[in-house]
Amino acid sequence: MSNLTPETEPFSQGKSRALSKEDLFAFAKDPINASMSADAKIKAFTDMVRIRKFEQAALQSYQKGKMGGFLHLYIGQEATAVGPVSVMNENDHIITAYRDHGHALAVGMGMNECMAELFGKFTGCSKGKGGSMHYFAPDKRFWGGHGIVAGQTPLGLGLAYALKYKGIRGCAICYLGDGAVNQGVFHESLNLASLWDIPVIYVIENNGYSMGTSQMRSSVFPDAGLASRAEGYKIEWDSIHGENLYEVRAKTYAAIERAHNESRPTVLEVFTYRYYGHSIADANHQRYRTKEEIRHYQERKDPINVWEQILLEEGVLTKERSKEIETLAKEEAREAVRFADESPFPPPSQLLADVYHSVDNPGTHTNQGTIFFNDQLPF
Amino acid sequence: MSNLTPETEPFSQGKSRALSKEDLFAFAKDPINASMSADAKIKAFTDMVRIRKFEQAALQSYQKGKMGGFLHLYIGQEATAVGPVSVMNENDHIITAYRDHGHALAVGMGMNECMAELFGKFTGCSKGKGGSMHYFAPDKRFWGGHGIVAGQTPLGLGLAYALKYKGIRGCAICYLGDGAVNQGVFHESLNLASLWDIPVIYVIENNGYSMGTSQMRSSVFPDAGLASRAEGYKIEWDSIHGENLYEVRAKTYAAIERAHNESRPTVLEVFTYRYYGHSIADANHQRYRTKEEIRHYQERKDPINVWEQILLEEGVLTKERSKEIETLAKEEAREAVRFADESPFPPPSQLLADVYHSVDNPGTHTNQGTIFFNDQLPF
Amino acid sequence: MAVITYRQAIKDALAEEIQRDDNVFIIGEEVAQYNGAYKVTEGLWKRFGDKRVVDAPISEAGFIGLGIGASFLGLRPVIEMMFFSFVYVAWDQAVNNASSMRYMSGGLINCPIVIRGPANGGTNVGATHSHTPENMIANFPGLKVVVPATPADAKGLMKSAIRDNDPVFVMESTLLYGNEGEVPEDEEYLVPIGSADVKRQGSDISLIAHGGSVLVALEAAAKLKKEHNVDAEVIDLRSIRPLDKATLLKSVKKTHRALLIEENKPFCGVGAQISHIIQREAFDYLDAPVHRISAVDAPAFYSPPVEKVQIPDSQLVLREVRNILNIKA
Amino acid sequence: MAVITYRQAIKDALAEEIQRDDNVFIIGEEVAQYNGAYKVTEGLWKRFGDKRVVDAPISEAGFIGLGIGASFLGLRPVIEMMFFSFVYVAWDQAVNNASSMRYMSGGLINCPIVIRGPANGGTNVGATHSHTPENMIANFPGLKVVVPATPADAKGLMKSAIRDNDPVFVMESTLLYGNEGEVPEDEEYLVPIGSADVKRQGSDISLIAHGGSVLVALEAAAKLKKEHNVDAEVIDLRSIRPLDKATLLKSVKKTHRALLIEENKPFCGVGAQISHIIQREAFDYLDAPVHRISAVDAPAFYSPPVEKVQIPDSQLVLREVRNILNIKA
Ligand SMILES: Cc1ncc(C[n+]2csc(CCOP(=O)(O)OP(=O)(O)O)c2C)c(N)n1
Ligand SMILES: Cc1ncc(C[n+]2csc(CCOP(=O)(O)OP(=O)(O)O)c2C)c(N)n1
Ligand SMILES: [Mg+2]
Ligand SMILES: [Mg+2]
Repeated sequence: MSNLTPETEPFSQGKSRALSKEDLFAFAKDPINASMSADAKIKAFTDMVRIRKFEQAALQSYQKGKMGGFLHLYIGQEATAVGPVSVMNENDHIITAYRDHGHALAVGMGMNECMAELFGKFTGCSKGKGGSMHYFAPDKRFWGGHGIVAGQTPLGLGLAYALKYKGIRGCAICYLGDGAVNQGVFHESLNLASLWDIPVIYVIENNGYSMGTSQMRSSVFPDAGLASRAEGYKIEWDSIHGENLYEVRAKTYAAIERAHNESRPTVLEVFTYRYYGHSIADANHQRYRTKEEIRHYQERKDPINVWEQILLEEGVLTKERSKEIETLAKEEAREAVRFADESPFPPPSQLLADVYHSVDNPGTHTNQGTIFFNDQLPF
Repeated sequence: MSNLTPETEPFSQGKSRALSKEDLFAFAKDPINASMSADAKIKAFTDMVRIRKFEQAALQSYQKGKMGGFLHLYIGQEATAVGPVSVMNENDHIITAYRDHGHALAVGMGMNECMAELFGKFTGCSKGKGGSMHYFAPDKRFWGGHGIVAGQTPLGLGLAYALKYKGIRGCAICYLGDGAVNQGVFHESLNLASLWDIPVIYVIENNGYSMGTSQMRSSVFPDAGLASRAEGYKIEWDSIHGENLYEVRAKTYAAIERAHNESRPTVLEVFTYRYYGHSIADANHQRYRTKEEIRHYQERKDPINVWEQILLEEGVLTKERSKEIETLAKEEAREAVRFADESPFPPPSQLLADVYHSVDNPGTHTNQGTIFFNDQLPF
Repeated sequence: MAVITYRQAIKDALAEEIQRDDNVFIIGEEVAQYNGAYKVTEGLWKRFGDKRVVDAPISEAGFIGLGIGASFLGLRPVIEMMFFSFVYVAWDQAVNNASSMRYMSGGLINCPIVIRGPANGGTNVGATHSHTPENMIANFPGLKVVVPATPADAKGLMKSAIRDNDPVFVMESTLLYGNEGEVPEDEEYLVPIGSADVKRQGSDISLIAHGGSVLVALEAAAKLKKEHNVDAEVIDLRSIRPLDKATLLKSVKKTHRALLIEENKPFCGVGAQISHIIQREAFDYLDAPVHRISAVDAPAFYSPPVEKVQIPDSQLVLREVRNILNIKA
Repeated sequence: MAVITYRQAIKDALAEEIQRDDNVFIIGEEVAQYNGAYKVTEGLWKRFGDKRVVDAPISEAGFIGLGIGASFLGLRPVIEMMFFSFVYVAWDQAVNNASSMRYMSGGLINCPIVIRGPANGGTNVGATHSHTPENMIANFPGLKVVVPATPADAKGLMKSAIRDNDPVFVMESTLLYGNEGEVPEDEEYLVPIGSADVKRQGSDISLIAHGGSVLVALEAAAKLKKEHNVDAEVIDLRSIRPLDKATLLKSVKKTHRALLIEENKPFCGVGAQISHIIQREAFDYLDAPVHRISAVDAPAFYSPPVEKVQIPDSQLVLREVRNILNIKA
């Protein structure tokens, strides 16, 4: 099923050659891409640039001690979030793991609320309760942001299950990492998805590593890739060069149509790469991979550069416009940092809010009794 | 990899035709079978008969109210336990689920200790603490007897891991049901087994049902069978007609040799059938399957009849000898019931024994303090 | 009021709520075509069909997670655990995901699921199948736990649980399914979550229990009256979280003595928390320390006569009450 | 005695036991080539190689189960949970299989495994990552749970755990890894499992804690002395199961007052069990009810300043002690 040729061999992280011009435009004539307006192409470019600038600003702020916990950067993988979101319809939903900034901005969450969440501020998208790993925007059909590896995979199945149950023509796109395929619950989810014809699309973001463990050391790699395990469940699958937005869009859209028309699941494996460590805590990420490998991806397989190159070729984008977009994104990110900085922290009383719907909405239920059990509270 | 032809079609429970004489003897010339002595053949026959008689006696005793809890009968599947055990070497280990009477007797556990365990007697193999689902005989390299579906699959992996760790040329045969493949931990185990070259053999006993759910309703069935999911982990696999002891032995032995020589895992799927309900509690098992289907297996695919037929053909067995073996097995089972009946129940003080090694072996450790927390004891 | 079984009461609650709300559906192993391992859902598949009553493979983590995700979009899955012990293979989904989603999203997400099934020992199925995890589940802020002891409470609590907008664990007992009792037919009959019930009035000692232990307490109370003219008050917690502190403290302040009875294993069992609350908030009213009776602190024993000893019975309660009240046997 | 960190103390214990017993090996995520997410195993892979220090995929249920099965044949796996919260995806293996095997086999099987890793909040990683399940794990007869607070105890308890023939859960804290303290170099230095430690002598009140809360208690005790001339006795439980009842009861019988401090969520937390034991066995010695301080009863809050409030600190302890002793602030 996969069109991945030995030459492009994304299966061997770090050794794959850059895509040829033929490869890059191989999917340009695909209806979903042929019909893509210049504005839409610019927007996709802008979104990827905004994600990168947001995270670069977040990284700086982290280093200034503005936030706690983890910070997992998505830089290098931007097309994997922006591509699918750019072909989603109004009844399609999305859910991912803890490396969620890209997906959040792609669906339209604001830099301010996202940055404020990192800063643990009350103005954050989760009121400062979730942090970097736990962004949510149900109004944009974005369901997080999940910290437990593969914990989101049955949740994505459930979202799609609900759509089918309600007779809504839509699907759920559920992301997971190459390390997450080793959690059993993902396999349980695949079987259920196929057995019950659930319109869910699993996108394995194979960035070559789970923390310091190369993909080859964590999961047996079938010759056709991890996605090919889908055959054990009679699920359609495909593999994607993550640096080529056209390819990401075309193959994701094919899966969405399958979900909409046949209510069948799909497993997609996107070969991509993260430039930074697993998280900011992962300072020595050059111990388990070489500088050369990182540079290889940055120079020859960067999704933003590749897309810019394509749009320049097509005359849709100019160097000037590109610079301008970058400057604006930087501005927007700087502004978000200022907003986050100036926002207030949540009051301690927030500790007991949003635990129970029934506590937060007294009129709506018949619950009685004591539900919190501290002998005394510190605030 | 599978030699299963459309005609024998074990994939469609209940519609498969009886094996032809060619099929039956197809594996007779296989070295492991060609070298099988007449005594060994008779022993395999005797073991299968003993298992059946033991369980028939257990069923009667259950109906007389002699035991509590569950009783999962193995009747119809006997060759699946006896075949592999008959080709195991002295460093090969075995572990299974709760349908464990067949495996227990096959490895040489006595009918007395097994029957007494069902009766909850102190003379039982687990002192009456485990019951039907929890037989163990470490001295015979039999590690249970496990009630949580698929809970034994990583344990079997661990047994094999320990053998490899210690440099012992052996393997672990780990059984699971067709319903158990839907537990994620089995998939985690498959990946680990292949990734680390662990000499474990997973035997999926596909008897067509998990309780009242036909296999087709519980797990997506790849055209080549459930075992073919092993390909997603680059694990060798095969499928087996469970009524043909020669085939069970030959294919299991091939897997054992792979484990011994290459330290590689194998997944085997045995197509078999249980004549009784899931457990004795499953009284209406003719609601989810037809009398005809049950009769079909009893008449045309019974592993004991098929093996008897083969041995009669070969002149290794006579009708008289066969009858005699059956009579002796009946006798042995009746005696086991008597033994169980006359054995004492465990004293209540046994409640607090075998919980902790350190409690039961005071001299051997430095533990201090209180380890049991009842304010008062009923005995 | 009709006299029906605990099993029937739950079934009626499920049927009424499925009828009432299109978003309610049942999912679990053998719940549909097989009519349920313990026949709690008997007839519901026939009546409501594949969409509302769903047979699931043995993938508890998968279908509990599915239920949580589906609940984000407004569905109200009622997820059956054939045995509650099996929730352990899905523990992360059931307690971590279900309890954290609303909080981590700053209240943007709700998780209106029900996870129900039998959580009891005493049926000779061995250690791995006989867990009573209400204490552990109630440890998680974000979750609710109810444990009905009677048919009426089973129906009223199940209906409240299904209508609740938070995750509710309804812990039943295979040993209670066959018990009969009067149950209001009113389709709006709801037992509020978090309200305990004084199942027997008394002035001499408070027997506090939940689930099957409530019946043990009532049996003991009757014997106490008969044999020692002791009037025991029996409090059925009904709900573990939220907990009706007011009712149990009121009782203890009246009787000045409390004995907690549960099938939980003792260490950090529900009784430990109740004991702490009583001594903390009614210290000056206590004429004796709070006593507890729990299952004998060992894994569940298979052998029927021994497991019988392992689980609290009225004799043990009697013995302990005599002990508290210094009554010679 | 050398002054080393809590992290180094654990590492030394692991290295010494690997050296001492061929059956001991470490398995977990990133423990080998990456040197451990929290560097507890740093250098061990280089020193002992692939066989003794094993990097595992993200399959906790798989490799915990593997460890249990391997232990049947005499291996002594030391299984690292990168965060203890992740044991929830392997809960059935970790608590059900590990606790039941010896019992269900009538004593034929032993399960000498160690499951270790950090179990603490306070690091702003959110609700799903900040669990402290020592109360739940200790609920299972068949399991042992230790929670070292100092480098010396970390080393001595880890070595005892590895040599123990039962499953032992060693619950550490990322917030303690960097703390320094004197640790005996003796390779036979073992802290017996089940022995509490009086970390500070006092006569006015018993502060009972485990893990990181012990340091909070000591800090509070110093302030109490300074500000109110109150002599608090600080008991470090060190082991949750088995539990050193004798030592804590002795202390309470001396001070007549107890305050339990823990990072557990309150409902059925360890403090609930201790509170019950004290009021049950030292009732007549108590001049005041047993008080508890636990984490604020909500999922872990991300925002650093708020999570700081959520977890008990010495100020809160001070406030509560004043409250118990009726001291005006
Ligand atoms: C169940 C569980 N185990 C371990 C972890 C710790 N952990 C967080 S991310 C991660 C690596 C995941 O790698 P991958 O799935 O490839 O995603 P990526 O980080 O590459 O995006 C690990 C081990 C966790 N969060 N949950
Ligand atoms: C985790 C878990 N879920 C559910 C059960 C209840 N249960 C016991 S056996 C069984 C069916 C298993 O079927 P299969 O694996 O095909 O084995 P078979 O009974 O056919 O031998 C179920 C659902 C269980 N024991 N453990
Ligand atoms: Mg990855
Ligand atoms: Mg089966």
